[in-house]
This record gives sequence, structure tokens and C-alpha cells, in this order.
Amino acid sequence: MTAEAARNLESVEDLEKKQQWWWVAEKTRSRRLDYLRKAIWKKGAIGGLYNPGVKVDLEFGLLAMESWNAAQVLADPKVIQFAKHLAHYLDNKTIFITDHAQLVGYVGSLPHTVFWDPTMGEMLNEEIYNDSTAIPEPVEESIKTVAELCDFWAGKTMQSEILPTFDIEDMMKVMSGAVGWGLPMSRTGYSGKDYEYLMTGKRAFQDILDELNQKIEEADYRIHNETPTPEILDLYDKIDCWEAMTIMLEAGMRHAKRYARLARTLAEQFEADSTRREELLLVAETCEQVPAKPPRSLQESLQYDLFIQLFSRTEAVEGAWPSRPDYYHGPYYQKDVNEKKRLTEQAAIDLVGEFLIRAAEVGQYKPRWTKEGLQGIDGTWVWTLGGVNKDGSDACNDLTIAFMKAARQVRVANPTFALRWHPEVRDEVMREAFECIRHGLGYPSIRNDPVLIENAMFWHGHPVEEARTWLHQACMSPAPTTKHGFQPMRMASATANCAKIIEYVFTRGFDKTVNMQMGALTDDPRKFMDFEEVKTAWSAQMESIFGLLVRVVNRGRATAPKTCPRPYLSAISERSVETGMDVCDPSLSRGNAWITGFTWVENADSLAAVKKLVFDDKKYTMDQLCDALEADWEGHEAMRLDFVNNAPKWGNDDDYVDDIMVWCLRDVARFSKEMKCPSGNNWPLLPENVSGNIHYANMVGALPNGRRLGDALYDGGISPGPGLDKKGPTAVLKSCGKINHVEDGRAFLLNQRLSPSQLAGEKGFTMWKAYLKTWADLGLDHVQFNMVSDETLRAAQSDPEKYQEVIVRVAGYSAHFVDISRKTQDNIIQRTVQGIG
Amino acid sequence: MSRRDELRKVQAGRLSAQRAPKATQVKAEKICGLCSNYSEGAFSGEGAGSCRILKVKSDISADPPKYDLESTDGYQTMNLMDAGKCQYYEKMSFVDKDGTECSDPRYRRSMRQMQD
Amino acid sequence: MAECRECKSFFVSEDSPEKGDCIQRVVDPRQAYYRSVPVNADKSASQCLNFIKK
Amino acid sequence: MQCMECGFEAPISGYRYLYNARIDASVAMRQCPACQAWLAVDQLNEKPLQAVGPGQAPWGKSAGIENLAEDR
Repeated sequence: MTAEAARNLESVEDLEKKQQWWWVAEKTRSRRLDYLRKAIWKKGAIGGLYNPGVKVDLEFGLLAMESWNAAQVLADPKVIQFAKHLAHYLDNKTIFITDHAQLVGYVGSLPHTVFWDPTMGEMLNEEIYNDSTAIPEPVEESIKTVAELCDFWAGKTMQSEILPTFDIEDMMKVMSGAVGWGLPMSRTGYSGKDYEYLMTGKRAFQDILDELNQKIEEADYRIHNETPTPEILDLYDKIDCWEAMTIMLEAGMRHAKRYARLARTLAEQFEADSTRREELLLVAETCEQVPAKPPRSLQESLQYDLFIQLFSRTEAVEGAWPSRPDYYHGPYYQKDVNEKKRLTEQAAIDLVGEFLIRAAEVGQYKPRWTKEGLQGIDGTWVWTLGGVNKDGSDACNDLTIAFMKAARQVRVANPTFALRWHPEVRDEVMREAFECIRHGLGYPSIRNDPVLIENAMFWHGHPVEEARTWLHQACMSPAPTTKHGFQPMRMASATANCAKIIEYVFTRGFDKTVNMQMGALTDDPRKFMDFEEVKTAWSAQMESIFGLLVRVVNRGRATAPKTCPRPYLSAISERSVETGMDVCDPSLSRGNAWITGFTWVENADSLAAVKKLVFDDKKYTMDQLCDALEADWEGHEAMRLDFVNNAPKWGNDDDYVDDIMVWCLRDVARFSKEMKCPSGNNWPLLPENVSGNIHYANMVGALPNGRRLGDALYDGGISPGPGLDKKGPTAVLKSCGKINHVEDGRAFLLNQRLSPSQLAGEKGFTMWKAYLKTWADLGLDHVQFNMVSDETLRAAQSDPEKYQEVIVRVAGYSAHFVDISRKTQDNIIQRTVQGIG
Repeated sequence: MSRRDELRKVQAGRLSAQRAPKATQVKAEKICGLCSNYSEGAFSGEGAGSCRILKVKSDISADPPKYDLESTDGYQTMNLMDAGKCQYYEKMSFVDKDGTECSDPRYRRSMRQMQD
Repeated sequence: MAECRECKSFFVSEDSPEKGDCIQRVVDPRQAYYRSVPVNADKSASQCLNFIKK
Repeated sequence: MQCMECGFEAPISGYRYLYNARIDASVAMRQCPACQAWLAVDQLNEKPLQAVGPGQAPWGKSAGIENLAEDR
């Protein structure tokens, strides 16, 4: 008997007892959902390579080359030319409708492809040429096409456009990849959306288009009828910008009509099954309505959202999906399910499940460093659930619950959820969240709404009503969804490999991985006489790294409207429609930048070890320590163990090291207020990791906390080092509680592993709630849980075929365990399993 | 050479690295990617990297090659750079072509052209 | 020489008789779907492996 | 140090360092350059402990008792 046949004989109850939730889901979801779930081509990479069968999409490049050549005879302004390229793509790309699908749209041409925009940058293009697995069949022919595209776009890409605008020293340091990620341009990163403008049912694309045309007419009238003065000079650029926006909206509406036409043709000419025919006609009707006109039903609302996201991903490579789906789609669920009873609850959950699937299948080709840093997923689609309304009342609704039920049915690793917890959240909602976690999804993460609203007001001056609209801009950072509050582009370059701060204290700023002088040339550590000198060098390196990243992103933000405009994103943003300025123009934004702090906690543990063993106990000299670190601890194993085991470690409620952690954060917070973004706002730190701790493992040298080059860095945020938090869960929370989660930084990620068997049943829920109460009382802003046993994870390592569906929480995201590298898997298994209660 | 000039050279090295290997398609017997002194770049995918021994003012494609061992920043080169004339070339005993693990610049050579 | 307009998979556009969609059924290892590509009616179909005369 | 899989002999530094089994123990994963096997190595005594295959984890359990770290 095959394993599948044997499983089919097992009852749902038996599978539940064995906590094999993935088989429970398969057995209990509808046939439609089951088909769609299994139809997904996973677009996350394992380490640096895509899954077998996933291929790079050449269609955009070829169509863009076609429209570029055609455009050369016209003298269009750059922004209009760009909009026309995108429109040409949307008009001519291949579209498809999967069997059983009720929601449609994909960023690439076919389900197994990852979208590639060769106009983005030469580095990415060369990487694709070098890729050993993702070149489509027939490979020889495709390689020639890739080479042709690389050659064609060389010198014409965004990268070529922006590089000369940066300071050469700063740009070379950033491009080394040792301390920050990627290039600071407004077409790679995370795009927030002005959902308050777009998703409240008041308007859709046609309404905006009408307004834009009126704006163009008025401006045109002014230019030709007013007395010429410098006042009208900026109208020329504005007209271009508005016109580009109209091109994008019209293209978006035409694109949806293509789906409507396909669905109708299939219904009328291909489909024999009457139920499916009805479904296809509804798809056609839906795509005739949205995005042109505001949605009228849950299906239309979800489809509208999907189109909005996909168009944005055609314009830019987006590594996140800021969304608050229960809040904005909730009224349609209420109308369809509760009031008009057009949909049963199960049908609505199926639709929501399909919405998750449509998001899960999105894939855009990412460079190797992103694939490694976001293993197993295409980007961090962390969707925000719950929270409060603008007036402070509970915003949870029936769709909040439906999303969590749907998540347990489809079990995708991306998108994931984060729940905005506040004291008024109903038990019913918390129970659903707990069930998701207990079923091993690793989500929702729990966010402390009151703390984060206060934090948003403290750091960025958001008015309280605006702050209350917040959603996750990426994994962790809250950003509002309002006209001036939303962030159009968070450039990932301000993502710091923070372990380099303490490393550079010992190398005087020289980076041995990329062989460059990266940090500040601080004093010779061998001559340090006291701990204060170590701290002084640490501050200097911190300022040097953060200063570098902030400088380039500030410059990128300031030049973005000219170098890489976003006509589509502008078209769906009130501030741009109103002003005719690109959405990324810093003058339109309140500004809510942050520095993501990868590999942060190593700093506190390393500093504490130096203080304790060198300056307090005087067991070793700085010379000895420098020698050991230079040798990567090779030949100094006993000393290394001393630095691990006989120095206090973060996460054990030990003031010795916790005070150092707080000092580090407050030193950064001081600098965060000195640095300003182009909108004039602060640059707070947000420690978290995704899987950057693995990506950077071979780039960060030996550290005084006892790690060697190659060892995984800690799993991130303010999570203690794996296995080093030995005093239990409350001690972890107490350490974290010493940080002021409002004023010491933007947000602080905390990973915790809990035991699935300990937390089984009603008792488990009660214990978990008690744990969360302590967490909330201590004022922490975030916590997320892995609840999959070591036994399951090891079994999945040895028999991956059997455990394809096991999901784990990596850092700010979840991934299928089989889709992450062995080293990342081991790093998760190494984490301490906390017993609570 | 001023620091800015040095960096311009580094940048030129990196950007030209994106053109040369594909254009030639002929892999030399001794290439930087097979040398134990080579470290793949942190971004790695585009095939660029740097040398642990040679510094920025070096040029191993010149005839005779120029060796700078004194400057601060390392010599920027690429996996497929012909290192036939470089006197510091030292053949690696172990090259890791597994692309599913995470980047280890000292060993990793996962690009398609290095797979054979 | 065969043109797309003569093919069973060609569905003429309501806006222009010179344009249309080529709609094909595809079954890949994970899912089955219909895909649609805009084509000109007079596009040569002589090299097309999927051409089926109406 | 001798590889228990293929008999290759070299000083410990001749084996490619991969990563630690856990930071607070003297056990690390290294790779034999001859046969590419992954070995768990006692760093202090420079001795291979076992070849590490899929699902095998030389570090045993995480902190705490019976895989659970209780409050103390």
C-alpha cells in the first residue's frame, strides 16, 4: 500500500492526534480548494536556487524590447515612455485561467514562471544569465535570448540610471553587499498603498481617471491662458506625470477586460460543465466591474485587490505585500455572508483561501542574496489582521476569523498573518490565532497594538487616527494606509548587517569578506585599556554603517521621482493624483523610514563577553582576544567555549548583559533622531532577520560571543541566541521587557519555540493566553511562535518527500521546511523549546 | 591614486565583470573562481568577487601583470577572469557547486558556467 | 500560407477583425489552464505546432 | 584527523568548516574535501564524532530538560 493510500484510510481524528495538520487540511478542504492548493508552483528558493520546474519568464523582456524600439521614434517624456512600456506589456502579455479558479491574474506569463524585468539592473540580468537551473526549455535557445536581453538592456537599466547619481564611495560599499542589501531605487523594495483612498469603496480606476483628465485639462488651460510666470513651470512636469498615470489606469482596465473576455469565451465555447460555466461567467462579470468600478461583492473586492497588487508588481519588484485584508474586505464579507446571504460561510472561506493561493503563487526573479535571505518564499507577504478602527474601537470582524480558518485549510507559507492584539480583542479571535499557531503555521505573529500606535506617534509623529490604520510594511514595521502616512517605497538597502558593528571594532572597519575598508578606522583594539574604549569604537562603527545606509537611501529617495518614477503607484495614491507629483516625492510624505537591523543581538552578547572576561575578570587580554578572532577561534576552542559559557547571555533576565543591550539600543536611538529622512523624519532601528542570519553566516567573521565564520547568526530581532536562553520563557520576556518598546526603536522581533504537545487542547490555549498576558504586561511589541516538534523536523530532514507540507516560522515569515537550506533547518532545530505554564 | 579614483577602478571592475565572461564564453584553464585566494562577492550571482592577496591597483590581465600588495582595498575580479598569468594563482582543492546552500564566498561557485 | 485567423484557437476581437486571441489548453505537471495571447489575424501560422484549421 | 567515511587524513583545518552544531558545545560540522561527507567534529580534541546524514543532529536537545526550558 502506498503512503498516500494508507493516509486516505486514516481518519481526521487520527491525523489530528498525530498532529499531522497538513493531512488534516487536505482531507477537510473542498475539492476546489484542494485542486488550487496543489496547483501552486512554489516560487521561493531553496538557498540560492529555485525549485525544480520553476523557470525565469522571458516575456516581459521581449515585449519591453519591442516597445523600447518603437518608442525611439517618439519624443515622449521619460515617465510617459515608461508607462507606455508597462501598458504594452499588460496589453500583450500571456494571461491564463487555471481550472476551478474564481480569482484571476498573475504577474508573469505562465504559472511556473518567475517574472523578470531586465530593465531593472545589469547585476540581476547577469545573475539570470549565470543561473544554473531556472533557464526555460529549450535551454540553449533560451540562453541566447537571455544574452540578447542582457546585451540590449546593458547601459539602459535603472541601475545604470541611478548609479552615477550616488557618491562613489558609498555606492561601492553598498554594492559590496557586506553591510546592506541591494540598490536604493524605488522599483525594488516594499510598496505600501494608499488603501484609505483606494479600498473604501468610494472610488476605483475610472473615477480616478476622470479626475486625472480634469487635472490635465485645467493645467493645460493654465499654461496656455495665464500670463507666463515661473508659477506655471512645474505644470509641464505635472501634466506628464498625470498623463503617465492615465496610461497606467487605462492599461489596467484593459488588462482586466482581457480576463473578462477570456473567461466569457471559455464559458461560451469551451466549458461543458454548467457549474464551471457559471463560475467563469461570474469571473467575466467581476473583471468587467473591477478595477474600473468599485467592487460590489467579496469576490469583486478580492479580485480588485489582486489586480491592484499585480499591476504594482509589474511596475516594481516588490519584496513585501503590505495588506490589511480583513479591514478593507470585511464589509463585503458582512454584506455577502451575513446580510444578503449570497455566500455561505464555507464558500466565502473558499474564496478567501483562493485569494491566499493567488498571492502565494506570485514570483518575481530575485537576486541570489535575496533568495538566500528570504529562503522558501518570494517576499514577506505579512498581512495584518485585527487591530482597531480609527476611533480606537475593535476592528476585528468575521472576515478576520475567516482568514485564519482559510489559512489552516490552504496552509500556504506565504502570505502569513500578523494579528494586531489589543485588550479588546475577543477570545474567539485569539482562539483562531492560537489554532493557526498550534497547527504549526508559525503565524499569525502577535503585535501589541497600543504599544505600536504609541511608537508610531513617538517616532514619526503620525496623528493618532492615522497611526491606528497601521499595517505591516514588510515583516515587522508598522506603516499607516493614509494619504500622507503610507510609505510608497521602503528601499531595502537600509537593512544593516549589524553583527558587522562588533566585528569592525576588532578589524578597525576593514571587511575581510569583501576585502574593503568598510567601516570607520577606529583605534587599535589591542590597545584598549577599558570597556569604555570598546563602547566608543562600537558607537563609531554603528554610526559609520547606519550612516552609510541612510545616506544612500536618502539620496535614492530624493532622486527617485526623476530617476525611476512610479506612474502606476502614483495613480492609485491620492497625494499624487492631487498634486501631479510622483508618489515617491519626499515632500508629499510624512516619512516613516526605518533601518532593519539584521544580526543584532550578537552585539550585546559579544560586548558582555568582552567586558566580563577581559575587563572585569581579566582572564584574557585584548591581545589574546584579537589573536583568537583573527584565527577564527581555530586553535582557541577552550577559550571560545569560555566566551560562550562563562559570559552572561541575553535572554536570561541578567542585568549584566541586558543593560548592555539597552545601552546599545539607546545609543542607536540617539543617532536615529540625529539622522533624518528626506521628509525630515527620524530613522529608528528595527531589529529582525528574515533568513539573513544564514545568508550572512559566511560573511561575518569570528565574534567575541563565540561564533565562528560560517556559523549561523542568531535568529534575529531581540531573540536570544539559540540554546542560550536557559532560564525559561519568563526570563526571556523579562529581558525583552527591559527595552522600552516605544522609544528604543521601531519594533523588536521575538521568536519563541513552544511545545505542541504541551500546548494541546483547551489547557494549552489557557496557558498560551497567560503567557501572552505576561508578554503584554511587559510592553513587548511582537512575538511569534514555532510549534513544531524536533521529532517532526528531524523526520522531515530525513524523509523530505513525506513532509513536504510542514511549515516553520523562520523569522519574520514562515516557509515550508523542505524549502529552506539544511543550515537554516538546523538553526531552527537549535532554538530552545520553551515550556510554559 | 586617490581614494575616489581607487573606488572608480573598483566600480569599473565590477561593472565590466558583468560583461566580459558572457561575451567571451571561452573559459580559461586558470580562472579566479578556481583560485583559493578568491572570494565570491556577497551578491555572488553576477559572478564578481575579490582577491585576498592582491590589492586594488593590481591588473592581472596586463602584460606583464601588475601586482599591488600594499593598498587597503582588495582587487576586484570575477569568477571567470583569466588568471593564467597571475603568479599568486593557487588552485583550490575543493569547489562547492551546490547552489541550494547559502553563499560561502570562499568555496561557492554555483553559476552555470562553473558547473561543468 | 496559413494565418492565425484560420485556426480553431483564434477568437476574433470584438473591437477589430484584424485582432484576436489565441486560446490554448495547457496541462503542466501541477495544473491545467487556458492561456490566451493576443495575435494579429494575419499572423503567419505556418510554424505553429498548435495550428488546427477551423 | 581521519575521515570516518573515506579515510582521508588531514589536520582539522583541512576539513571545510560548515557551522556549529550549537554555539555552546565543542561540536561543529565539517566537510571532508575528499568525499564531501559531513562530519560532526569535536573541536577541542580534533576528532570526528560521526558522519551526519539527513535528519541526524549531533547536538541532541535544545536547552532545558526533556526538550523544554522551564522557568527557573
